[in-house]
Amino acid sequence: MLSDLPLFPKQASSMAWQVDALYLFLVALSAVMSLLIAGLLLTFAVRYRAKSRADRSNAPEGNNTLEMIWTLIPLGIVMFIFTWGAGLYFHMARPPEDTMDVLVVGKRWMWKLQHLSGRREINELHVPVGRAVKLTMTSEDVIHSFFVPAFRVKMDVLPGRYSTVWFKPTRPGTYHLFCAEYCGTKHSQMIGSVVVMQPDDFQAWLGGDVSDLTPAQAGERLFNSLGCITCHNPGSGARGPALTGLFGRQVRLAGGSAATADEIYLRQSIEDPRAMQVEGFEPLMPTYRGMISEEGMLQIIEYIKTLGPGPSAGAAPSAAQPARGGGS
Amino acid sequence: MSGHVVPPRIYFAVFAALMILTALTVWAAFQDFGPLNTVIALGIACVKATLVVLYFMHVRYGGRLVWVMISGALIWLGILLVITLADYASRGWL
Amino acid sequence: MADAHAGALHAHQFEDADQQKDASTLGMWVFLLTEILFFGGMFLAYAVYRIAYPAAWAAASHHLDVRLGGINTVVLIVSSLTMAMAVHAAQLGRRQQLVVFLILTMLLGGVFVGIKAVEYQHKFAEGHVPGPGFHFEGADGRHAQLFFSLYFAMTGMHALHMIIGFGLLAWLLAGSLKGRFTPSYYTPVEMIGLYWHFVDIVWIFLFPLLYLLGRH
Amino acid sequence: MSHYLNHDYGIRSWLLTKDHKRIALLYLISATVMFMIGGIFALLVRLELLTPAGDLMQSETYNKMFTMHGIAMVFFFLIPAVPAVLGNFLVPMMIGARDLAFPRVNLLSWYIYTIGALFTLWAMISGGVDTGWTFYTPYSTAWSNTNVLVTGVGIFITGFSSILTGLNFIVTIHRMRAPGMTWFRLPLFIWAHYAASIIMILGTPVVAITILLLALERGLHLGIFDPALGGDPVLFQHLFWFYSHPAVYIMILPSMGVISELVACFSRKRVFGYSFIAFSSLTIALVGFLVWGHHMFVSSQSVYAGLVFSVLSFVVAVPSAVKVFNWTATLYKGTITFETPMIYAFGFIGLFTIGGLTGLFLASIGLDVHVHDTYFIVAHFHYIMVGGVIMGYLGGLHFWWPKITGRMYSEFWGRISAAIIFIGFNLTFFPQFILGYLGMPRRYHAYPEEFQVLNVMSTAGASILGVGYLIPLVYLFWSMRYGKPASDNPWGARGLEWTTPSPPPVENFPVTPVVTEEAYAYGTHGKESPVG
Repeated sequence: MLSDLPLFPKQASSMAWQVDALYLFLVALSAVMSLLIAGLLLTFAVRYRAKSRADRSNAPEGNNTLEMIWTLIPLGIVMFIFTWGAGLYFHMARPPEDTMDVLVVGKRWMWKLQHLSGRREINELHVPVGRAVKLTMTSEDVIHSFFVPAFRVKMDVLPGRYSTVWFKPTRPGTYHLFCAEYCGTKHSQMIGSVVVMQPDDFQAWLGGDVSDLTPAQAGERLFNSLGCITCHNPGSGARGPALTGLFGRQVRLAGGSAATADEIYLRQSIEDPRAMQVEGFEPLMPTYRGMISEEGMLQIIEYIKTLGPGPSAGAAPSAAQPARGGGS
Repeated sequence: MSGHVVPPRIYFAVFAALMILTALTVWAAFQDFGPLNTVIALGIACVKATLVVLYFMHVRYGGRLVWVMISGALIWLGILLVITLADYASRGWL
Repeated sequence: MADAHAGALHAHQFEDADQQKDASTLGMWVFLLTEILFFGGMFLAYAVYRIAYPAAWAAASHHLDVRLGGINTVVLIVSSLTMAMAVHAAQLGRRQQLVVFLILTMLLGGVFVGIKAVEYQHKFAEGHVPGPGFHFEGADGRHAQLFFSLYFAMTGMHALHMIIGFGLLAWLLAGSLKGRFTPSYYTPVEMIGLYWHFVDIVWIFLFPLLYLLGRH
Repeated sequence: MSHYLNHDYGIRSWLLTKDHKRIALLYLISATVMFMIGGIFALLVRLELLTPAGDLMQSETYNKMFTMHGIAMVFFFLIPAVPAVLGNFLVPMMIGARDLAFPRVNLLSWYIYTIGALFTLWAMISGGVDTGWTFYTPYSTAWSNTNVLVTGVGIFITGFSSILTGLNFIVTIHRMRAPGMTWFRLPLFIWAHYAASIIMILGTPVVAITILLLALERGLHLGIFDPALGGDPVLFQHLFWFYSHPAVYIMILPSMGVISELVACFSRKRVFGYSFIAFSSLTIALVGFLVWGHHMFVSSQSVYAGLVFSVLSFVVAVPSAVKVFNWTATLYKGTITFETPMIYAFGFIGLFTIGGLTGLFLASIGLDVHVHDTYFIVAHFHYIMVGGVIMGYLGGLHFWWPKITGRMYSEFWGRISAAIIFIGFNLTFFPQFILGYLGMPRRYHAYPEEFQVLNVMSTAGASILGVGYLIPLVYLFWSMRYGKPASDNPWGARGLEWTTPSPPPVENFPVTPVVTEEAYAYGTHGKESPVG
């Protein structure tokens, strides 16, 4: 029985071995330190038990050099661990340039995911091996947390905000997906799996179901059906600011402040337009709060992302490579 | 630390100062000093609070321990405010 | 805070009256420090949202009555003066003066809470109370509702402290009418005085933060 | 002979007592009750986790079990255990005072604690609460259908008992020391309590206002953290952890104080590096306030805030390590005996070392991402809370039991139960480190089958641990009536509390003692006779 007992989760992402390396280092350090302390305790306990006749002359009551040593050496060691862990964390926090994006909405108690090609999934995520994947996540209700142990990644998913996590799968297989932030009654059933496939298999899988619109197309459809297009058209004299090439740009707001047009900016502009009044425009736009689902919001944002610079705004862009605005 | 009898004229002087500062802060609120408005409003509030603490609450005549404790609590409050606000200020950085 | 029995010079656990008075003062200060952190939590929430939503909060702040707020500030500062004078009277053993100043302080405290109640009533009438019935005329009602949430939380906690202070003053008044306080024993007057001044200081910050910022 | 237990009789003399020693016993009774309630919840949680399918109880019930386990243990047992029981009894005696500075406030704090506990128990009986002891918004404000409000009120109220205890200790330690009891003659137990009291008075009000704001949001729609209004649930986490991380030090620092006393006494030697242990307590109290964000590494707080919290979390590990090294060095050239309290002290040092070292895994931000909210963190904080705090508490309780009751307990059963607790504890919680690294999330009612073996081991350990805790309850209770009468100083210990009779008279000392020597002046006065 014990031979089946695993000590490590599977390593299935580029991050996994790096996290495991730090883990193993810390396990070794802990073992050494624990054995050192336990060894000293036992040695002293035996040697200086009341009945022993060990030499007790000149018993020290303190030693400043010793105190310095066992303050500074541990301090040095932990600072070393800190830099190691911090480097790892930066690596996790900064997705590479060329990622495959997936939109994720958590709700009690399921994960709803959509690929940029349009394919939707529930409680399952299919990804190709060897390709960096970035998830943009939000929640419909309470805080959830997206956790794939085999990838060693975890990120909270919050209502009203967008958080991201990225990973690069390295080994095909099926891995656990857990919700790690307690979210109520069926928290332990908010689980699923991540299926890592060979790139060819993945392409076949992705093409297997073409009935769905891509998120950008769905977003465009929403954009038109909600009437956004009537004001936000690229023509001159439009009542609303043009959205072409907007994403990632700096926007000047009425009142003199500036903001970067990122996901949360777009979301707030749709929900509270008059709080985010762009300089040079009249406060005409009504709120669309409550009229767009979380997925719809992600799709509209995805659509606006695709409105790259140039006059061809509105034309169906390539979904796999969303245009990203210049650096913020 | 206590038992020091403060002459009433000091109380009245502090009171007058508090009144003047109150008028000043209301006046300043209706002028446009840009971002300085906040600084002025909070600065005046701090001065007023200090006056109350030093004279009405007799800290000026009290022992060192009370000074140490008040500064300790303010430092703790500062920790709470500064570190949390630093998180909010740096949310977008990567 | 004082643990002395009426009549006894000092409680049994102390060596002498000085040690007792010292301990009581220190204890009261430690208590006030906890109060700083108590209100500090709300000040933090205030700072976070004020920075995040400056326009909405300025707009919401405009709906507070700066005249009533200003009058209340004056009322509270005067009450601090009368409280300080009450302690002064107790130090010198002027019993009548002590009674008069305590009554004045209570009256002013009552006026403050009364004006606060009028303001609350206005808020109810205007629909500025957060919740399903919230109604706001400005551009950004959502974030204005955050402002009013904190407005009620902060002023509500402050008013609660005022009411507690009022009760403590009534207890002091009863004691001083019975002649409990002498120049050698007036610790309760001094301790409750410290509390009263502290509540005043909280308002000294609440007034500009809630009523004045973004006013121009 | 008249002492504090027999100078007055009747329930009234207890419920209206202003004697710190009697109040300590009141706290002992109520904290023990809450410990047993929390323990029953823990056993139910472990029973449920025997099987992966979650078939013992509904998930609703399970969620209430772990929530109420956490609330009962954290707020009503771990925080008051050492300070309000042992601290209440010993702080005045150790500094040579007749009582705490404010005896009535002390009694009030017990009543506040009891009222808060009754509120919480009422909430538990009338349907329970399922938010987790952390009350994260917006789940707690808008989604949970359980008794969040009543529980919140209970915890809010209890917070004030902690504030009043801390206030009393600080004033007492500043103002009530006996002649000659200078700061650097204070026992380290007092230093530890002073440091913990600072946290109690500066941290507790923040959690009080946080819980209050939560209640206002839930009850009156004052949406301070409501994402629907643009409020930020992460702000709640900041406010909550600003207290709840230092709260860990409210629990562990007093226990560390106990260990310093035990190690010195049973090595018959002055504690090694007295001033370093004393200052490390204050350092922990201060730096401990700067690290709360390490509970939020994956909460979407800013990357740089995470780094700052990470580096400070590593810094706070150092003074804890310094304490462990100093205790170990104290044994060197000591004259060591192995009575029950000393066995607990050894257990504390060992388990705390493991708990502290695994803390490094969690402070390490890139690694925490993986183990955050898994059983790894559960194992880690139980090593600190149970392996540290409760070991220290039980060690201290045994050590001062003769002083408190005037009776000796059975040394045989004491040693047996200490060993059982040590073994049961490790079997319960060590497998959870592995479980956590494998990725089993905490607060899961059902789990994938591959985690079952480790969960079965853990549950088996928990039943041993449960038995281990019941044994002292029996023999300590038994000793109160049938135990051998204790001498004034059965351990040959130094310290003012051992210079008065057991049990002590009402005002502790017939005459106010005058202190002329350092703390732990073992050896300088010749060896006391060892225990009989």
